[in-house]
Amino acid sequence: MMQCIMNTELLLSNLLNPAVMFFFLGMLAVLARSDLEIPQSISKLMSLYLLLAIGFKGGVELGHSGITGDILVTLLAAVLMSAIVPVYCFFILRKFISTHDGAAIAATYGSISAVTFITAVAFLEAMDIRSSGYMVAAMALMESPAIIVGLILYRMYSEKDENDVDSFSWSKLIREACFNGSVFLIVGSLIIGFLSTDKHAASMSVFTNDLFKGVLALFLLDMGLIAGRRLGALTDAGFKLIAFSVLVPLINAVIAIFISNMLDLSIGDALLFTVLCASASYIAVPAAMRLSIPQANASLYVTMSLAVTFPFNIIIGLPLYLATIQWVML
Amino acid sequence: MMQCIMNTELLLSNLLNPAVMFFFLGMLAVLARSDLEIPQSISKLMSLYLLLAIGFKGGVELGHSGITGDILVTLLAAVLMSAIVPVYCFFILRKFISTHDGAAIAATYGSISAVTFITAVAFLEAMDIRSSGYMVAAMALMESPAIIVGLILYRMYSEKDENDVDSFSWSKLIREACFNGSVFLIVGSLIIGFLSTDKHAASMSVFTNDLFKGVLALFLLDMGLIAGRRLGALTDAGFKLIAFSVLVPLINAVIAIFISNMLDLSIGDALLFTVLCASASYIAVPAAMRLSIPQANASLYVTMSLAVTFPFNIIIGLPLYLATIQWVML
Amino acid sequence: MMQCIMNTELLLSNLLNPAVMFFFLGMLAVLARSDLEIPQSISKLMSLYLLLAIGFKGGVELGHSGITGDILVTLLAAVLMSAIVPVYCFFILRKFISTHDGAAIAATYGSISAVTFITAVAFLEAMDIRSSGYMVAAMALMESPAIIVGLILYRMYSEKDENDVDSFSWSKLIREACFNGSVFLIVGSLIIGFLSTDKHAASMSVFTNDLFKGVLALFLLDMGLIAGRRLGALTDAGFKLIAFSVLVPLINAVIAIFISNMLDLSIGDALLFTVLCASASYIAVPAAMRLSIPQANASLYVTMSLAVTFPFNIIIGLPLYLATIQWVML
Amino acid sequence: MGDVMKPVKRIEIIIDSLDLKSCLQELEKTGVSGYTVIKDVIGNGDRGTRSGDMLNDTMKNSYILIACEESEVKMITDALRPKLKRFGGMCLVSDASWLLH
Amino acid sequence: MGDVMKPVKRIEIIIDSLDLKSCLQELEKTGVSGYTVIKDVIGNGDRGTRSGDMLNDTMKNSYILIACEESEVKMITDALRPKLKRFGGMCLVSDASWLLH
Amino acid sequence: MGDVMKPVKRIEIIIDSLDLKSCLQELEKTGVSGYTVIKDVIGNGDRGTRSGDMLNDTMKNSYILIACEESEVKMITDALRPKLKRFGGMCLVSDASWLLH
Ligand SMILES: Nc1ncnc2c1ncn2[C@@H]1O[C@H](COP(=O)(O)O)[C@@H](O)[C@H]1O
Ligand SMILES: Nc1ncnc2c1ncn2[C@@H]1O[C@H](COP(=O)(O)O)[C@@H](O)[C@H]1O
Ligand SMILES: Nc1ncnc2c1ncn2[C@@H]1O[C@H](COP(=O)(O)O)[C@@H](O)[C@H]1O
Ligand code: NA
Ligand code: NA
Ligand code: NA
Repeated sequence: MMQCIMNTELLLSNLLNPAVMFFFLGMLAVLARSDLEIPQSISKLMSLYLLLAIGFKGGVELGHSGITGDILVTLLAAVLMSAIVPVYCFFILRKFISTHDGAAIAATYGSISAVTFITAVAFLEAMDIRSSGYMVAAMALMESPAIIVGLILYRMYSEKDENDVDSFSWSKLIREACFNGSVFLIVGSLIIGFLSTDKHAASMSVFTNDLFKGVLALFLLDMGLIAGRRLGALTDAGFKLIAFSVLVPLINAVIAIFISNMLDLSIGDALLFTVLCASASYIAVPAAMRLSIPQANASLYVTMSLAVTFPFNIIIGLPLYLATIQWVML
Repeated sequence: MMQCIMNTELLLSNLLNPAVMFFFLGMLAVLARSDLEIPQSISKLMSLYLLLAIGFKGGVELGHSGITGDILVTLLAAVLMSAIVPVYCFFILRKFISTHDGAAIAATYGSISAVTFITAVAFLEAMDIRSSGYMVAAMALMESPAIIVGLILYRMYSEKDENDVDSFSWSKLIREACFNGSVFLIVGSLIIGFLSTDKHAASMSVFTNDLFKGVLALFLLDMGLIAGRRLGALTDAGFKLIAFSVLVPLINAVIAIFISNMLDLSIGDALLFTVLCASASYIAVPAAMRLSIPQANASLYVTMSLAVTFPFNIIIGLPLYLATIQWVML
Repeated sequence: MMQCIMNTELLLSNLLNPAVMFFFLGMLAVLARSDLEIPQSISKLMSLYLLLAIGFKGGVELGHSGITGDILVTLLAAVLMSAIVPVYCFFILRKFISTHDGAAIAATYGSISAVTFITAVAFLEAMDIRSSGYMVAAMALMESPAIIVGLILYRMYSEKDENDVDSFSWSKLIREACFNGSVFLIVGSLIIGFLSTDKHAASMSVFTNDLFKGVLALFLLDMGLIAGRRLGALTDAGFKLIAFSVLVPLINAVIAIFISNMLDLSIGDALLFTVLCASASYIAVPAAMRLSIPQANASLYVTMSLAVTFPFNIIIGLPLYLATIQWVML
Repeated sequence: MGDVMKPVKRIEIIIDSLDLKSCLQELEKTGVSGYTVIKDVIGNGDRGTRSGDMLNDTMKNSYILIACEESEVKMITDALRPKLKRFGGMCLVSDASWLLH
Repeated sequence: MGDVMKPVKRIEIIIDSLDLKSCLQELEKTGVSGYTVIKDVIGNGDRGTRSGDMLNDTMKNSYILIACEESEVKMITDALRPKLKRFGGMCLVSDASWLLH
Repeated sequence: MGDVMKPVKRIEIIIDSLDLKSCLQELEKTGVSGYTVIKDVIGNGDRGTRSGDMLNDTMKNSYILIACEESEVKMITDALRPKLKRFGGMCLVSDASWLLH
């Protein structure tokens, strides 16, 4: 009961977070058919900035805390989650949709959403809850395994002639999955932050820290516009897939909270780990799936992760997961 | 006499404002045929930023001051001015130009220029004169009524067959006028600022406040380039329309100062109200007019408001209006 | 010996500068065939910002120090270096490549790279070594003379029929060389900074100062991508031109250090002067050469200055030049 | 090569960017389901220069490319003509072969 | 005018932006050395709307224009067909004259 | 349909972006008043790759589309040829019908 009250309070306080409100504003602009638009190059600038800043900040923190065995265990758990989630998702999905769509959606939900992670970091900062820099590394490590697992599943379960084996190369795929732009930038910035002296880090700090919340707000306005434009495609997805887009994050969150508890993560780190597991990709995975499983309907997996799972996570998920973690960890 | 000296000093100090100097630099670049150019997506980023920041700051201030009856009266006055100005402008303009051009220009001068408003806010801040957050709401409310009044005038006074009634829909027009991108973003940011807690607002403040003047300077450089490129088209406008572009702002300013005095506005608010009435649109109105009165010559109203009225207001208007207000309010 | 140790330490500390590391990251992204990409409009925004900020800061400093005879002598030396370097380069280059390529490369190395200069300013700031605002003026003055000298050499030594005299106009060329976008913005911002009051300058300072290092880091990431994409073209350049791209900067640096010593410049100013002489253009000169010597192979001079000289200067040059200057000035 | 190529008509349209959305809706109403759009295009014509350098989409054009059956051309041009009359612009029709795949 | 113009074939290709790089490599392998590319193009087709508004190049097309000899057309279209089959897109071939210079 | 369409020539030009301004001025001098421009276009040709990824307009092309009377073609191509010779690029001429409005 008390838990429930706390939860509602958290939910409300999250709803009144400017960044979240700007996300609503973006969605509203689409629904009101406003001509508000953000050029694609600006979206790219903001996402480059956010990835660089979150990576750099994480690296600086990691430089202070050092790399311990515990950290490596958490990173391993992160990679495993990203590899296992697609498997169970795939077998659920096969019950009601085609193999190629199933594999693509499974990969989508095994991978992560950097924007959700970044919003979670801001959410924690607003509540003065500390989190660790190495969680950024966990995020980077979770982007790609799901792509590879998704493709293995697809190759195992789809009929032969669909595969057109000639034009396919595993080595190319793995390189693309691991060196995709956002993974590269996050890992690079993390390492640079790690190697930077305090003085250098301080000279970057207005850029990487003070500006962060403002850019995130503008970026979530953009995400609201992008997600809002996808709402129309929800009817194509159908009830089952929409339910999937809410339930799978919840299941993943429960598993993640359980693991966090086992690994004895701090509350902040547990939230970030949970959010990573609960989030779904709409940048790296769609690009990879489009090229490697072109038969899959891109509109389906993009819409599910962008128009359902993303809003769910940043609006309801964040406070819900935090409340649960606080309750479990008591 | 002393008034005049003060005025000259104000004018000089305004001319030495970096933002205003960057505007000159932009114009100069065009006149010197420099290849200095700012990509359109960057212009959009800066205007998005400025609208978001001014809206958010206004909302935060409004949250502190609260909404009072006086505020509502001022907002009402703002809407009325935006609706009445086009009417008298239209009847002046009809004397020497066609109905469609007249209606479009009338709407242009009834509406407002957000950049002029934002420059005025920075001007006041530089002089340590306080202004109120609700003036941002006044700005948002003044964008659209003029469009609708302009169109009513056009429909009343143009010949039947020019109207091609079929393809015209009032409801669509009103929706477009009220939900156009900049109105939407300003109002949205205002509400978000209003609802934000002090802590959240503080975490955005480097972005929304400290960066403001710098971005405005870069943006005015861009405005200088854009306005400069329009200077060539002034010869098409002719002497009468150029005179109109200076005199109507002055008349509107006089009326606005009179109303401000009646409403007992503070000096800062009076200046903002005056600047809103004296400014002319070159974003929302041209887009609306192009679609609803395509016969009107877009080059005419864009050039008048962008290459004459805008520079006049930010260079001479601001110090002139302020000196007058200070003199009247004594 | 001690000198050598100091040098290595400086080199290492420069390598661990986040901005330099981001440059490496960009190059690495290309080598790893990552799809990391920065839209061209974003590159333009960042370079506009950096030029504006460096110009404005330089102007503000110049306003404090005032313009003295010594400054004018230094500026004169800068212009002379920019005019003389192309001459000796041209006669070296003629020995092994065509007249048009030789003239274009000579102009490239006589002119300067603003990004190298800006990186040097950040490098000095990180080491708490002061430099003067007027060096920004030196940078601006050095962009164009080399273009004109390069063209004079070309006209003198190329065969008649190659010249197609009709379509060529010196006045147009000189205007374009002197009013090119970056020169215009630097000089304009310098003057604006010079004229600004301390209060106005302070209100811009988060934008022009605090943000600087962060934007530079993101920009160098971009430069790394751009330079990295040029690495492939190095094979076309051949060993001699690659050697040229490293040796000429070194020779120019030696001359510049000698002059700095004669002019009794401070350590910081000497470094900036040296870096200007040692750097090569990849923005203004290529654009001018492409239009005025279209026979020259653009890939050659762009690749040399961008993929060899630029990285050499910011990675090895900066610490090397500084160590030499400190040693000479003892 | 005959059996892998199909003769089609190639329709190119230049239209005010502000009207692009409504124009595409109009085309979809007439049954056009395949088209390609270049959003930012500038130009010059009877109604002056459209230089694309304003802060929004005013004074900018968009380009639409449609490959369609000869029989569809009339329907499409009929739908376009009033728009071109009202807002200016251009429509060109030419011949091409469509690579079947 | 005959001696200053040369008849050529004009090939227009619409392809998924994500596949542009590999498509150009493929074309270069078949010997195409001249081409022009418009990177950001949007559109609609059998496989749905490609609106170009995602955070990366997903759901966006690119446009390739090739002027080539008639004899080269078959080789090019043969190289393209499997790509178009796999990723969708369009390829139009038409006639033009190339201005010799 | 004859009376609503007018046969025209369709001229496509690829030119160095740095030369676009002067090229349009040249065209206007020869009397061309209608044209459409796509500013940012990349490509490959005899003079190497123009990838459009520099910090300014070097190594980038622009695309110009002109619909004109057959009689105007020669004047336009004559004006263009020296430019193409000097800076490289391409000019294609083809047939089309212009929709009267
Ligand atoms: N003859 C032409 N050739 C190419 N494009 C044209 C031509 N005429 C008009 N356009 C394009 O159509 C737009 C509107 O034309 P207009 O309605 O004639 O002003 C122009 O801005 C050009 O982009
Ligand atoms: N009939 C057509 N006319 C013009 N463009 C087309 C047409 N059909 C397809 N396209 C383009 O090719 C892309 C992929 O088509 P599709 O594979 O049919 O979905 C679309 O997004 C359009 O840009
Ligand atoms: N055969 C071609 N087909 C299409 N575009 C071409 C062709 N040849 C050249 N171009 C374009 O014209 C530009 C300059 O060509 P070039 O002068 O041959 O280097 C190239 O960058 C391409 O954009
Ligand atoms: Na996940
Ligand atoms: Na007004
Ligand atoms: Na130099």
